[in-house]
Amino acid sequence: MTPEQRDAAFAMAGQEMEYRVELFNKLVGACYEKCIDKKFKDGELNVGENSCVDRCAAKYWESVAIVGQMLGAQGNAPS
Amino acid sequence: MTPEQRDAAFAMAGQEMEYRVELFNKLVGACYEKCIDKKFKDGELNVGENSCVDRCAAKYWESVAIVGQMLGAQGNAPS
Amino acid sequence: MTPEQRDAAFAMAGQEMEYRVELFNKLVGACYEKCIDKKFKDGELNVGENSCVDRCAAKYWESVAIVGQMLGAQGNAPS
Amino acid sequence: MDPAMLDGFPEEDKAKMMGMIEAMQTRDSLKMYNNLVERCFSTCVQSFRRKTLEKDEERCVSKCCEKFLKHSARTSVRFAELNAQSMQQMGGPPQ
Amino acid sequence: MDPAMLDGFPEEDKAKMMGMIEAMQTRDSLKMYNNLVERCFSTCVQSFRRKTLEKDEERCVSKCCEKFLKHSARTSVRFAELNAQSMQQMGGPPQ
Amino acid sequence: MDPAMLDGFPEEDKAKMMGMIEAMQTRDSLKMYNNLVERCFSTCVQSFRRKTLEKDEERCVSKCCEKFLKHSARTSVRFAELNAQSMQQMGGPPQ
Repeated sequence: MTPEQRDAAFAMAGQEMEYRVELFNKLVGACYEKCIDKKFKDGELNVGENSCVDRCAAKYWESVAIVGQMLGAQGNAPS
Repeated sequence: MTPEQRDAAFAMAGQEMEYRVELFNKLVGACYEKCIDKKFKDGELNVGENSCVDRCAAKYWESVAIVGQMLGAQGNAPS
Repeated sequence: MTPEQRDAAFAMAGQEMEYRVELFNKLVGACYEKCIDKKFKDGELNVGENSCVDRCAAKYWESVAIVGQMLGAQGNAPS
Repeated sequence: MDPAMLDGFPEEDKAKMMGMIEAMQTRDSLKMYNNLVERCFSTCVQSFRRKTLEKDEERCVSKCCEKFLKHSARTSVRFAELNAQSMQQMGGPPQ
Repeated sequence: MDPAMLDGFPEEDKAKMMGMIEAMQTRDSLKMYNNLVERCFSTCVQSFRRKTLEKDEERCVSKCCEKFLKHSARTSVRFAELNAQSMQQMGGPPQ
Repeated sequence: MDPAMLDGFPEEDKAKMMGMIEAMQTRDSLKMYNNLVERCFSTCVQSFRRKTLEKDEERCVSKCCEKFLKHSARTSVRFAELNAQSMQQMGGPPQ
């Protein structure tokens, strides 16, 4: 590996990590809005919230795949 | 050009690019909110949406100029 | 100080600054939403808006401390 | 950025600048990907009785994405025109 | 990121990568801190007649924070599972 | 950041740090510019029957901008006071 290739590999790994972290953060934010009761009487998640969060995460993940396919089809897939 | 001046030129060019990309992204987001019907029966933009998008872009651009003048007048123009 | 330690010190100082700037920007945004009348008849802040902004800033600051304690208690304090 | 800006720079600087632009584009397209998912998910997915998308939610996410990309493409043409116009009129974009 | 990705790299590269990951984690936790304050403040604080938090506002900020952290922890377990699943099924995450 | 933090650093480090601060300030002011346009455009512009701003939309964007800048300036004074206060009380800002 030349130094340039190594730098490029580092940059790519960094961007991949940032993408993952961002994906996670957006999933957390979206499912928080969808599932969590904002009255905050209690600091615990109740049963309904817990199962909503699980389903929400799975559905978000499915949406990532759909959008990825659409971007790929249009030739602007991110990778 | 000294190496320091060259680094500074690179940094400035990078920030200028980031500003442009951000401007574009915000324009896209703002006009999407203003113009696009969110029922998504269809994947195409209709005539009304298309002309709304064109006018929205022009009006956003005009707003950029107004805000730029205001910032300049206050002595905190970005450049 | 070794060069590595110096680089680490720079990186930390940079992140600390970014955190401060971000904190300020979010405070400005949150108190703008809470306190400022969006009719924009006038370019001045009126008496009510001014005192709302002052109290809002103080309350935001208090909230930073509460959240910081909670994060600390959970062992994910940022520093 | 106007590539002419790079005229007169040594070759290695041009290469560095091109690398910078490329890295920025990769980052932006990944960011756009994440934003698009967030946007269409939030608009389209409302029920959480099952852990897979309903047929109409799936269709909505897909149409939302298609429509956003078309909107974005059209806007990018307008953006280039407005940019070109203000270069002519004022010797530069509003900044 | 899969640490196995680093196999075969010279030691100094691994150290550099680890430093990069660490810097990213610090930055993200500071960002998360700011986002959490903004989120809970905006939801919980509504009155501005005094310059200190009302008792119920204080309680709300604290419960909001606790609940968000629990939500985030649970989601991170689900996220890891979904990640692992799609690695198996498709040889990689959706990207 | 407290400039005193730089005491004892060699001159070239101080210069580097100052450069870092300057770059950050440029970036932040450009970001603020973009955010301000987005904010005031979204609040003030509602009609899309013509491709130029209506007189009252133009006035609204301008007043919105003026008001935001005044709000931001006032907040920055309060921010500095709160910072100074918590430095005294706790030997540091809440973090």
